[in-house]
Amino acid sequence: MKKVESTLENIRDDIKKFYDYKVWHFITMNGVALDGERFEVQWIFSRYEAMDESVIYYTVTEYDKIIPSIEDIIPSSIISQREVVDMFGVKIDGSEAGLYLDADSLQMPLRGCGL
Amino acid sequence: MKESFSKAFQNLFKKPQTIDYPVTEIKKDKDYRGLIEYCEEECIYCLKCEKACPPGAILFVGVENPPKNEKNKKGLKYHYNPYLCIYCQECVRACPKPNEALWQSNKKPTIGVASDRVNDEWFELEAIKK
Amino acid sequence: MFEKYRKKSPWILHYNAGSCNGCDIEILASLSPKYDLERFGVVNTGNPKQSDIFLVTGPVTYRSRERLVELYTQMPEPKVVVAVGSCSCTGGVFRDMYNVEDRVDRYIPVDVYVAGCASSPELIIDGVVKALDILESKTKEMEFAKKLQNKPKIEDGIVSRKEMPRRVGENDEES
Amino acid sequence: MKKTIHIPLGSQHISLLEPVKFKFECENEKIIGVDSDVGFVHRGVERACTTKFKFDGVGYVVARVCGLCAITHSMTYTASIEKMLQTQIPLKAKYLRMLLLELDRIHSHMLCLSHVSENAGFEAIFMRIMGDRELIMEIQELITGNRVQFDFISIGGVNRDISSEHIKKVKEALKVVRSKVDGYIDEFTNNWSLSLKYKNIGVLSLDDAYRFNAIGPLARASGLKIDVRNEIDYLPYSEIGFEMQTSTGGDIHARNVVRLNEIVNSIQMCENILDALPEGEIQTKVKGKPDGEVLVRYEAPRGELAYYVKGGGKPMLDRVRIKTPTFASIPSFSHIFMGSQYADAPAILASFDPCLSCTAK
Repeated sequence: MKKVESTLENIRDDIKKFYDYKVWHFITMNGVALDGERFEVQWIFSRYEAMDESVIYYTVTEYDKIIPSIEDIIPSSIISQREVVDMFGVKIDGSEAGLYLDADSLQMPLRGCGL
Repeated sequence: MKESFSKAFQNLFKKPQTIDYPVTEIKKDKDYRGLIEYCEEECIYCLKCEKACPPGAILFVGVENPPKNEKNKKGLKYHYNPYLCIYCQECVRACPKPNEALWQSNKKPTIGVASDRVNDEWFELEAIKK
Repeated sequence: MFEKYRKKSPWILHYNAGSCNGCDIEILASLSPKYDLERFGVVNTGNPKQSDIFLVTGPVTYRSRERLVELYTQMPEPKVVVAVGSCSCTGGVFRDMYNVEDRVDRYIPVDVYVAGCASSPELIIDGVVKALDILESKTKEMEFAKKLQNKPKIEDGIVSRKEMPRRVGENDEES
Repeated sequence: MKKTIHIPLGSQHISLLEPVKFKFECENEKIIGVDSDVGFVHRGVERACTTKFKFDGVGYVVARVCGLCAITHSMTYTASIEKMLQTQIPLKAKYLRMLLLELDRIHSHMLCLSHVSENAGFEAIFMRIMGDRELIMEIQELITGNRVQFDFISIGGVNRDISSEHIKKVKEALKVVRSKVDGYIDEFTNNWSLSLKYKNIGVLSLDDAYRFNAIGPLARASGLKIDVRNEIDYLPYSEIGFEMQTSTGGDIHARNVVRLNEIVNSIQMCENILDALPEGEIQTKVKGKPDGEVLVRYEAPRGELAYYVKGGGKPMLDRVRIKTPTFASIPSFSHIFMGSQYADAPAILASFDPCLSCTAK
């Protein structure tokens, strides 16, 4: 497992440069709550037909910043983006909330959880 | 065509695949994970099973007339809810005296009906515990 | 006359209110040749308006509770609700999770509780057999109440549901 | 005038095992738009894993994410904890794990095949496969004590040993299943009416499989070589004769063929495991608290299952991210539905073998 740090501004370019759709397999997008108002966004990839080779692109950001969408680079990322929006109550370009949660259920269930 | 006819004909005289269940009992293997059983005399009241249970189906609640056992200093009584149990055997693995104080039998849980009040009594107990 | 045949071959409706699939596939397995629930005249239907026994699996989640109550109200009287599996009886491991409301009997009256995680087909058969008894007694109750009132109008051999006494159904929902 | 009509499918439907809602936008019979609602069974397992349960109890909770691949979930979770604690589990425990995992795959694929044929209107083969599936369920009950939720794998090894009588019984049952599966292969490949329902319907091309990151039998039916069993080293799959099964065509028929071949391969693997079952312990003591972060993947019957676990040296974990197979396949599902006939929708949906309890967690 390799971790590559990036920033919110560069993450789209980094992934665009890195992602070759015949070599790398996009697993999912993930968020991890950190202390305070920060959280870590991760994009997890693995290589086809290689022994356990995975790469995580990550960036540490705040909850109120808008996270760029990578839907045009990886079409299948749309569903995991919607999940991150629901779970952390953040904003991602072009992803709406409401995949799992209704208006009257607990909002942002994973924000600040597990600390 | 011939083959399928002969097969159909053979199937007519075969034993049915169906088990006539409520009439003939299905024998359970001795290792089947069924109800959790408990022996009051052997228990040492360490409450490990209560802590280990993922859904919280075992409760030790203080009562007025506790079972007579020298280890039972707080006057607790064992309660178990088969409708909450997930039959994972974690309590038996946590128990310091497995197969004596607490074990998993191969008996099936009973079917509850509305008049049994399977939930209300249990949630009253949980309220007492808190 | 229709009531007489109805208790002999009730139809079941199955709804998953948020379970893990374990009990659902066991219901499917109990319809398979080895256990063959259809011996009792039971048929799994997808239509609530034709069903008599309602099999519910799983704890009730936020999004499925409205559908659950909706399906229950669409079923004609008399009806029997069977809660299959630990999570629909009491909540099971999913108790107190944020998107799980509670056990099934908070929303609709449950007549039969089938324990087990996942309930084995034998237990489901036991539960359905018990539900058949309850359905029969409920039907009798309704017929008794009907005799007290005027005879229902029968057109072309079909008992009009509008003519059925309202009292019994209301009592059921209160219990 | 508006020419399209909206047809909902779900959330309660006879051809669906689980609540999921699709809204198809149709032009005559052709589907031109799909909108899906998968959140009916969302329970909130991810949060409960980090707030309600300690790390040694989480294995029993995640097993209840899904009833069909229960053992895969507990396997992947325990593997991630063992990776964090740097535990080496005994070889016999590894073999028993693989045995159960492959049995799980066999019965899950059989359920899927029977469901596909039911939705194509072939009730007889549904009953036949469901009847034969009971043999596998009996084996599982014999080995683990429960038909569905196994709770067989625990951190450090497995909970139960397998006796020599059981091995004999399992071998006999597997032989019977093997002969039955040969019958299905004949039926699924040569039956003319089934081929009408399955061939060239619901096609996913290889390039689309790459683009939409398809996984599992769905991707392998299109010829994409992705099978996590080929890409892991914590279970010795190369020793027991694992072979990746792929097909070309990408339609429902190809998916059925991939599943049938995988059943045959899994039965072969189970027999090899039982023949070469090593002696020794089945459980090691595990000490310490999980610390650090790991990503563990495993091949569930429906595709790649990934667990991202982060621990902070405390009994409670910091984060458990469960990426389930069906969740990642939803974009490819929607893509396949575009342009197919509405009448084929239930059969196409069943051929994905969707597991919504996994998806919504």
